[in-house]
Amino acid sequence: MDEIALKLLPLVVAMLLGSVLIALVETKLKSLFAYVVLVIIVIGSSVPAIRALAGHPLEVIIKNPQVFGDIPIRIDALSGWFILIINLTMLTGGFYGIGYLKAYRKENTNLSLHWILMVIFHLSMLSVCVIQNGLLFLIAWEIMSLSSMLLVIFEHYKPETLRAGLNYLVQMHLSVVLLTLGVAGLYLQTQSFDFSSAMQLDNAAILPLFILLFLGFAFKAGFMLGFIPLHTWLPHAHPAAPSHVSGIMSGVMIKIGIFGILRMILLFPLSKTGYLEIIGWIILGVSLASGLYGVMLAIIQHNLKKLLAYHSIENIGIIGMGIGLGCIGLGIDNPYLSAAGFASALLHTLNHSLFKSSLFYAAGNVYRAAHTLNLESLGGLFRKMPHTALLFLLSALAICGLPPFNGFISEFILYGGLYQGSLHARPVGALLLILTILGLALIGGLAMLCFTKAFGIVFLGKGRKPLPESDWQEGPGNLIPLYVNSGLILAIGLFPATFVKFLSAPLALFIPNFNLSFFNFELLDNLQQVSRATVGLLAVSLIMLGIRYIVTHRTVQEVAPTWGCGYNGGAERMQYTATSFVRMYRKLAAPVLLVHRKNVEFPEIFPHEKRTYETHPEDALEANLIDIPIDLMQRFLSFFRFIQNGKIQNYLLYGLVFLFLIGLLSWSKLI
Amino acid sequence: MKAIILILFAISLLNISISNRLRGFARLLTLQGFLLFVLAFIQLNEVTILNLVFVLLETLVFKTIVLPLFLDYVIKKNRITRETEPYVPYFVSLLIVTVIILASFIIVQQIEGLSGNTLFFIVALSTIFTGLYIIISRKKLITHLMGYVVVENGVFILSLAIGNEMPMMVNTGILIDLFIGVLVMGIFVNKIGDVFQEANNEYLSQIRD
Amino acid sequence: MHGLILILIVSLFFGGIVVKTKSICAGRKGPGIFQPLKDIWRLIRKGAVFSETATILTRIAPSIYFASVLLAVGCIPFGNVRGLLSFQGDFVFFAYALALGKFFMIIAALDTGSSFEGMGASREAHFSMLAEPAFFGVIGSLALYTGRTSFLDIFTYLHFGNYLSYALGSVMLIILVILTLIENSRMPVDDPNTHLELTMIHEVMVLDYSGFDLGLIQYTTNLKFAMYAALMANLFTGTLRALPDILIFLGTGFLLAVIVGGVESFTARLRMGRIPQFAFSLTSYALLLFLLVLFITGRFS
Amino acid sequence: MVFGYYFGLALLIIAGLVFSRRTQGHLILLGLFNLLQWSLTAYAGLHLNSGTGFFKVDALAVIMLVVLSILATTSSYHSVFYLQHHHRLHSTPERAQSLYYAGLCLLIMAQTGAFLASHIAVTWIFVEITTFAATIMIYHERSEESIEAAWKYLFVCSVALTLAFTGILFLGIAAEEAGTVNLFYDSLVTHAPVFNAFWLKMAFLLTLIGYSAKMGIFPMHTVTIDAHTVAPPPVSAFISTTLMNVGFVGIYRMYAVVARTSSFTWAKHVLLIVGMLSVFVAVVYLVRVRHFKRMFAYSSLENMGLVAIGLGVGGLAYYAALLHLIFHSFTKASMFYQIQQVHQMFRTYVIRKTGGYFRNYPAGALVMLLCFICIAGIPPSGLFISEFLLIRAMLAERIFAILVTLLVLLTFAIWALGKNFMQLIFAEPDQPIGIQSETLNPIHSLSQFVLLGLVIYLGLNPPPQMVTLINEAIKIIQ
Repeated sequence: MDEIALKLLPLVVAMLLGSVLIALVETKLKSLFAYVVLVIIVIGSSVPAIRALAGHPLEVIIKNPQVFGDIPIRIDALSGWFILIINLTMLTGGFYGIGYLKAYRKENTNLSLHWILMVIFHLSMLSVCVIQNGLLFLIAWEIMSLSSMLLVIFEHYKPETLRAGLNYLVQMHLSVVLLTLGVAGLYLQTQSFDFSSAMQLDNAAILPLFILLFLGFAFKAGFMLGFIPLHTWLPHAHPAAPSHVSGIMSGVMIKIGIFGILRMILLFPLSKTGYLEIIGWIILGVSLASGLYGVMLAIIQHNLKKLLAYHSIENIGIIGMGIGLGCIGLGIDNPYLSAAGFASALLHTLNHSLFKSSLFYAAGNVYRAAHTLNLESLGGLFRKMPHTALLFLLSALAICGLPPFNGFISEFILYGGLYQGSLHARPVGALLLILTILGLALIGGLAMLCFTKAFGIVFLGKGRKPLPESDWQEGPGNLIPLYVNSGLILAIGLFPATFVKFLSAPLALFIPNFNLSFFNFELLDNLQQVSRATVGLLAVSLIMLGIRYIVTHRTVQEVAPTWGCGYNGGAERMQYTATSFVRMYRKLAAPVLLVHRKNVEFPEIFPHEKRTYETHPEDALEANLIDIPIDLMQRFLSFFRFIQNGKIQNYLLYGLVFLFLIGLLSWSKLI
Repeated sequence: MKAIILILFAISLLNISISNRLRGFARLLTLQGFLLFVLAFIQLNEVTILNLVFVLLETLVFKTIVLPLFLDYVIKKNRITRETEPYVPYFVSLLIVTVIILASFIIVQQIEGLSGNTLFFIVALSTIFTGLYIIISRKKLITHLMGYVVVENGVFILSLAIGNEMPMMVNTGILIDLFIGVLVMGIFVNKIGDVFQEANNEYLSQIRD
Repeated sequence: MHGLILILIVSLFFGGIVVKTKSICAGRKGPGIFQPLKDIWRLIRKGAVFSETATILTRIAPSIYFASVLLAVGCIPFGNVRGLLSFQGDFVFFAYALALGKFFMIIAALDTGSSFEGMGASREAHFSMLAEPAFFGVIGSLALYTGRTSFLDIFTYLHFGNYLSYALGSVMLIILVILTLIENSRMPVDDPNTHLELTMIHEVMVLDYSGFDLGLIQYTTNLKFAMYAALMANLFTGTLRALPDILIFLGTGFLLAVIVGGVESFTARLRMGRIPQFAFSLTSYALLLFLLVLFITGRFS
Repeated sequence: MVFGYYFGLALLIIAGLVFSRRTQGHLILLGLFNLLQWSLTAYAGLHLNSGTGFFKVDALAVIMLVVLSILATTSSYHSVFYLQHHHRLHSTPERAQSLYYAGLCLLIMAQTGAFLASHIAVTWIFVEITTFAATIMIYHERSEESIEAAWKYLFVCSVALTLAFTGILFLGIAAEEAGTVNLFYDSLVTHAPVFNAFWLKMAFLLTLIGYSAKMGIFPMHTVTIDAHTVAPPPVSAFISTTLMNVGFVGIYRMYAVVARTSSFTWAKHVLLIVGMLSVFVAVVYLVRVRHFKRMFAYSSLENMGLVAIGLGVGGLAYYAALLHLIFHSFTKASMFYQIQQVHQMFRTYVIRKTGGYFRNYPAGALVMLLCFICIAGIPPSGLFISEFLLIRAMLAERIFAILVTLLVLLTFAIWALGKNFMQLIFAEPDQPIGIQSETLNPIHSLSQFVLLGLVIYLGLNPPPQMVTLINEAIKIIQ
């Protein structure tokens, strides 16, 4: 056990002790103390991660002969990158959590459980990135899902939160089942739990195991694989969770699914099987579908957090496209393509965790101020919380991939890769790639529609319903995480080359003979130009604002009611609402979407009560691919209700019937 | 000689299936107990005093004298009405018992390599299955108890068929267990009798899902 | 650098020519070519009235809109001289910069809280979303044809191949013209001089603007027109030297203005329900173009 | 002769318990009995594979004895609290308390006898005694329901055991044809290949059906579920764990006899069918159960189904089955001990009427949460390790169809368990809670923390002795 391991062990033990102490600290200091524990974990884990990214990975073997065999702890560049993302989001999430949970000061036990789970959740995510022993990986994976489920049901007195938590638990269990099958199959082939043993897998076994593990990880990532809806837990779990938890979960826990897929692509000798290119195409197609599906459903949602949750599916689609492109590049061994693909995937994981978590924190502020997230009853919040509004706008721009921000950079690299691919691929490949480009552009457009609606309806215009009196104020507690994230978003947007340089180490893992100079020449120089463009955009707009100020500050500026064609009754109810804003889209996308409309018509000529019109967006895939099979199974199970009906005669009859049945079966040689 | 007794035993089975009065049922049980005694007496060739006393005690005393008295006591104490109230009409249960006897006959024929006493097996198997059938098809609690005794008689015949191999001590240990079972059940029927006026099965199915 | 100056010049007189052609078609003399420019100059010096519900966003949106279009213009090369910004994949930056401008205009429209502007914003968002993939399709087919992925390289290598590239160029021209009409919401998509707020798209979004901001927005629309004209011109300049390039640039700008004016005079506005099909048909044209290119480059063996 | 002393002393203590009236007397005798039990286990542990007359100590017996002793001490510990609490509410007569304690000790003694027996009929006798002992304790609350449950349990178990006895007789017939005389397990195992296949199959089938009433798997599982519902929590903790182990040992030893013969694959298929049917029936009722103890009973049925599947699959699955049995005993026992405190708080076992347990009694809620994690086989718990080994064995045996249906059924089970546990721990109760949580001092939950800690610790890195013991026990079959 070399000295690094000695250093690791006390860290883990100290953290577990720390988390126990949280329960004892009295309420006011509890959140702060827990945050200090989190910070210590962040520091402790970032050091090896940065050293791994800088090029020398860490490997520790722990012996446990009976159950696990030897447990390798490896921190290589890929896990280093993901550890940094986790730590960053945990820092901002934890800080925001302190502010957010002030309102729950009176529920002491609930708070201490919450913060202990937060520490366990953080530790389990780090261990998932680090552990390379199959069985222990499964245990860490499940602890992660379990602790996140318990974090989600923080407001457990609401029945729908419990239902969402339970739905989430079962879906995560399915993910573990798939992973268990994969690991068990792996063990059968190679007699050892060590992931790196997957190298000697023989050809026949690679594909089924890869598919099993891929499905398991895709569950957590929230892919929508055509007829296998793995994403349905996202839109239920996120609205139910408190904002800082949903921020952390969608910011980083989904990425652990992506990490799993990347780790598998790294470990499984797919190139040996020759299927790598086809797998790449499948992943690309699937991610495009889930990207489109995610954003198409996000647009028609009424609940702000549900909208953001569906949007996470879209961004996972974009990351998936990067991975798919990378695999295709590896398949036809075109280094530029694979570098572009994996670089865009890795960078987009960082970008998404930045802007998605700040969007959720902003949604948390909205919830604190308006006690509701229903878009139909929000509006005009800009006055009440200008900082949050502007930072929400900044993240919304970033998520749509618009230039001066980080979303644009990863999509730019992806576009570069897709175009490069279409140049060299076979005709059919070129056609498919162009279709992906068109899809990606359409996703960009749809994202813009979705976020103009979200930002415009929530923050601008007049309030659609009177705001409940709430003593919540915009303070440093709930703004600093947003500012930190926005600062990073802008920094990556303006100076992409410095950040993409970090990616060279993880990329070297993926691309076999990866020469750094090629990477610098092709990708980094181009990004230098891009940074000149984005900086130019920012400079020009600032100059224009300066000119505008010089020209207009002397002229008279008056304020008057909005132009209403002469109608000057209150405009609150005349404003465009969220549903009306996307009505044209809903008509266009009607076949894909499932929207229930309740329409109360005027019963008689002179109507007494008012006419109401309600729409409830449903997830079409979830409705008929999950709900219908479940209640079919339910009905099938209820046929067998008669067994335990209390009569002694029947109880004895079952014994005889069983005897007779087995006699018949063995007589007819069936058994 | 053994064959005649076994045939008599089979006839008593048929009568049990159509006995509509509890008293008739109890008297048939006594007959079965007596037949068992004669059968055991003939079957046991190595007659040691201990064995003889034990078998005598077990069949003659318990099955033919103590058990019927105990059953009458329970019937009188709980004022159980005399009908055996089966779910299935008597005629049909008669058919079923005959089918059971035929079936066990066919099964025993199927198995080759039986050392001579095939009739023992036929009667034993049919007694066990008839006993189970009676339990399943009767509503009243007391008939369950009686059905259980019939099953026990079947087991006793089976153990006689191969009795001399089984060490006597183990064999008797088992039979004692069965008798204790019957006694405890009888006590329970009394307890149930006190709580539920009419001790049949409608009351006894509250615990269900 | 002089590509940028040329586009600015074209943008100055573009609005005037469109109004001129429309008035000539209607048999009127119509105002001078530089009349729109004078209006803009008047607006810039006037004071402004802002709606009470408007926030700071309404004030900064037009400037960012203008800045983004300016940056997009900077990307366009002039003949074989590189534009202000030229790098691999600069057309992605071009499209997304325009999208940034649009984003700000849409939320600025929603800011005033009036139902008309909401309607305009919603329509603007939908049509630009539907039209955007077309641009990428066109550029994709160009890139496939020339094997390069930046504006400058595409346009310079466009005409190396055989004469077919000019046929290709003309098909692309038609798509780009329709794209211009949709992006700037001219006649087939929206009637600029209608007075009924319910039918407007672009004009209703700027209903509550006045003074400097309104002037800036109007100038930016002209600038966008000039930008698309420059893009079309690049299709044909190929490897010619500087002087004919300038002529071609100014010529295409003039020609585009005449076409826009003509279309506005002779066609009626499409029904609101048919516009999405019209916008999305562009994307299918682009796909068709791509297949054509695949066929031309003989990759379809 | 050690066993003779044990049984003699045990019977003496039981007699003392029946006749003594004072509660201190009961406590002393109970303590004495536990001491006796632990000393026997220690003796058995040290003298592996020794034994005279009808009793022999082998690896399987030692494992089961250790589990039995641990749960005996915890059960008697909780029975004392239960009787005090019950006495305060219903002022149960002295006689009922002494009968309860006597029944408990009789049950423990009978189970020890069943584990150690080396003759097939001796096992049967002790199992019959366990039925009587269990019936006494089920009948403890003297309510209408307890009479019904006790009667049913007694009657159906007796009929089932009679079927088991006919199985033994068939085995006797088979032995007689093959010429051997005695029915000791060792001689049976050596002579089994010679037996007539039909009698052997019939014997195995009847023993399986007979002991299924005890082990709580498919054909005769119905009465054990009613028994759990009515019996006092410490007793149902005992019935649903160690009594099921007794049933398992009965079937396991018979399975060992069949293992060496040609009809072994037939027996494996029968066990697979029984296992799958039990899991299916368990899920049918888990999805719609309303009462906590019934839910625990059905979850026992499901876990015993998994054990039966483990036996049916073979190879690595034997190890998984035994591991599953041990961990299930500890988890299920701690669940029943904790439900005793839930009953003290909510006065009911109906799931819908409970809720807000976390807010009012965090220690208990934490135990319940750990119980849910362990019983559902969610990774940190040992049950996940055994299920993982089972999945690995099924993959090795290429039984994919059964594996997929099993996983689907287990997912439904987890959904149902999750729903009910979440209702208890987190949901809002619709009627105000009975007593304040002060009277529920966390000391009562201490035993559950120990048991659950054991399950998790033994799962992750089991001590070498335990692993060798289990492998020894498996050698009986291989």
